[in-house]
Amino acid sequence: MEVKEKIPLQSIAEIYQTFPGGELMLTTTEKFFKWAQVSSFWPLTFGLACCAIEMMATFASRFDLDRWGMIMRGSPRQSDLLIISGTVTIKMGPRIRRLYEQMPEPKWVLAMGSCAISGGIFRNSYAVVPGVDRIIPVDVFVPGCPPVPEALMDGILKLQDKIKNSKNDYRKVER
Amino acid sequence: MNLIAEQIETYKSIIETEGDTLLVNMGPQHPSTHGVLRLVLKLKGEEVVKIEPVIGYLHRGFEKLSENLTYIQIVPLTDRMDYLASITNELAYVLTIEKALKIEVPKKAIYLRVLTAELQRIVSHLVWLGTFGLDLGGALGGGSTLFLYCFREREIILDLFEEFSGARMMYNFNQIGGLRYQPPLDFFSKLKATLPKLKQAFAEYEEMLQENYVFKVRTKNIGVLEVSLAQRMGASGPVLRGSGLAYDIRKAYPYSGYENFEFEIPIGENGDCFDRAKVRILEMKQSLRIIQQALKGMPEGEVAIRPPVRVPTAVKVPAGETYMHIEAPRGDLGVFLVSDGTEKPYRLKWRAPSFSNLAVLPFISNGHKVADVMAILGSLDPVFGEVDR
Amino acid sequence: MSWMKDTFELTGSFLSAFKVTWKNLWRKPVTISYPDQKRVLSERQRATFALLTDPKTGEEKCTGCYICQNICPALVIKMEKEIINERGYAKTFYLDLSGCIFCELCVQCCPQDAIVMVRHWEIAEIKKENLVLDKKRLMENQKYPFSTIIGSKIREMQAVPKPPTASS
Amino acid sequence: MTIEKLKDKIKEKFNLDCQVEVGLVKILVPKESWGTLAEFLRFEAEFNYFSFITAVDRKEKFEMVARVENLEEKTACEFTTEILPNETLSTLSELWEGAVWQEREVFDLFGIKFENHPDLKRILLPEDYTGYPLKKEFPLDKHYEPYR
Repeated sequence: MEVKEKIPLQSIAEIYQTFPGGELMLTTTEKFFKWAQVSSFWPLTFGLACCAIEMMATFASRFDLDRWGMIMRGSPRQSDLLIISGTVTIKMGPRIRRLYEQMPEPKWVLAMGSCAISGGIFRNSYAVVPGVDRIIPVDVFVPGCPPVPEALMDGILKLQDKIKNSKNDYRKVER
Repeated sequence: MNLIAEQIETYKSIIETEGDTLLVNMGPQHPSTHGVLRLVLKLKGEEVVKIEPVIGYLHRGFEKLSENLTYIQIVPLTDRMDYLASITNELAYVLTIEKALKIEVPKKAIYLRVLTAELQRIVSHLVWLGTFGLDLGGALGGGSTLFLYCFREREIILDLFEEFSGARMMYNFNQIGGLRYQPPLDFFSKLKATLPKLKQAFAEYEEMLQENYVFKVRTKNIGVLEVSLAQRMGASGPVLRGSGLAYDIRKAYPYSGYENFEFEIPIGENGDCFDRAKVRILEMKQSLRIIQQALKGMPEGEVAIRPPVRVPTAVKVPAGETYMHIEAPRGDLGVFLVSDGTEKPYRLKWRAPSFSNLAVLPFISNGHKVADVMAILGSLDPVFGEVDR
Repeated sequence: MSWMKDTFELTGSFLSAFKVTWKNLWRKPVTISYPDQKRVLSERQRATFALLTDPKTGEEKCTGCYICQNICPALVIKMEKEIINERGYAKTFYLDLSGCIFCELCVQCCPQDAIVMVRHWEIAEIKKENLVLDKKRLMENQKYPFSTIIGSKIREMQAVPKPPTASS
Repeated sequence: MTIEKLKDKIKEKFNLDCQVEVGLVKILVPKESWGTLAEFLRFEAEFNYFSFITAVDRKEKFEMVARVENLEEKTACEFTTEILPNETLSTLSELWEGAVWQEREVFDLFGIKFENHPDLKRILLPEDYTGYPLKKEFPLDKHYEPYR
């Protein structure tokens, strides 16, 4: 196809027509989507134990995660980040799995505190799941008992870095 | 994952009709269930006919775990029980062991224990007030505004705790025979500087509470609990005092030097949500009073008895049974210790106030609207680390 | 005319609530914008751990006495001992941060002041196995500021406090 | 009713010896008179406040401890009985409503059954859990199949 000369370009559609090959433009949107995902996590309002209080404190006035575009959502259907804040017991385990499955893709999980990561001091107990990563895949581990708000925010920053640098943007979930 | 499939099968009762009543499941993930509580509500229209709390979603096996840990190692474990008021848990446990061992702790340790326990009571009630504002949704200054105010005030006290012990929530600084360390040198002056701020904040909250029409409509005559029922249920703390009985273990069975302090026991009249809220807010003011007295009379000296080693790694409690109860922010927190003369307890039973207080819920919420259930639950103030243990 | 009374009261209560909002509007913000601005952490902050070396001789202080392993309620410390020149050393030392509850018991009972807590909170990890601190990483953590609570100081900290001297 | 008076009355009515501490009476009851003693404490001695009921596993037998209090007079009573593992005990929930959940907890963790209990089922652990964890023979780290 020959390129016509000296056409005054008036609209974007006309610019497209000047490209060789047709009327479509393909570009990478991955970066744009990642930027959008990273700058507004919507975590689920979901507290389990002690760490939930510290998570609430992180969302409250002193540390204020609204600055990062993070708003608590009450329903798993509207949220894309699950903060496991506390001990996962065998009675709660299936419910967490269900909540995770109810969340739309893409979704991330942050394990906050020793109990969520490995069961912590309760890992030998008869009623505790030793680590939430036995139930659902976890992206970031934030140790602490409970982690101070700075540690939680550091975990979120590391999760942002992980998403920005990841090759494939959608995780394959084992069902 | 066979079990999960099974669990989902049993979980099918999300909505199921039965005659003209409706069975609705609420929780364990619900923004206003204060943690992991599941409520099965039987509704007739908007009215609650029957309500059944399902607990145990945070059962971590404290009592079994503590049979396998030594007396020293249990102290950090107790912090995780009522996680809004860690110090009172430590205090209850440590006082039990000291009662069994017949240890007297230095006077400064006693005063510091009172001081920290009362600060902890304020912190705990502030979290309650913030979440209660969320539960009522819009009353008392509007939505999450009160939550933000309360957490702002809470941070002031948590900073003090952090200077004292290095941790924000799980302190682990009571030890058998005293405290682990002295407060930093500028602790008392900083505390004195914050007291007027807190006083002003509490006055603001009280003013809002007494004048706010929406708050009164949402809480007055909602969830009325009679004194006799409260006693038979074993309800304690602000729930019992809201019903009009002036019973406070700090006065009734003084422990850890509470007989030296002057304070009043605020009580309610009807036993509704408004009274329970009022009692808690007035209690915060009384706590401030105790803190001021403790600051005034703070003696000089050591904070721990001198055991032969730095951190006593093995404490042996003589065989026998010991019971000790203290007034935690949520009520009558008891520790029942059965020891057999070894380093580990034979049986350690926690009498959790939230457990008994939450059991009241089915009795007082019948006939109210669904939205009021949240107000009633919020006014009972359960903490699930303690309910389930 | 009860509705008028109700409306009147309702308006009044809203106004009184907004009075509080108005007052708070002019207060200084308490928010700390974290990555740019950091909160001053207390001197006794409990964060991650470090194993110390003696600054004079450069030897490690840990003698492998198993006290911290035995007192840990969460059972996160695992170590092995070896003896070189009639002095014990920790051959391996693993501290599993994923299960640690930061109760500080190991620090307080250490007779050699070998293990301390450092004031460094940025310890989140993408991979779970990176949370296990081995001896090398614990030694590297020495570069962060230490918490003031050290095993041998506990006795002093329980005694009557001394006013700060000019040197400190 | 003062502590001394209570002690005499229990001696007269049930022929039981009490151990008296400050503001506290400790009674060891045979299993048969558990219910009648509770009734006496509730209605005549007016111990209205139900504190707790729990069990202690003594390997060949269970020791049941209940504590009730009189808040106005600041007196308390701990009454204890001993039962064999397969025996049942009459419930206290008809006298104190607070015992409903507490006895469910004891059933959940120890497997002790209560007669005439309105709603005896597991409370803390999942309904399909097997075993009673606070028994001494139950291992602490008993693996729950899907998660370990």
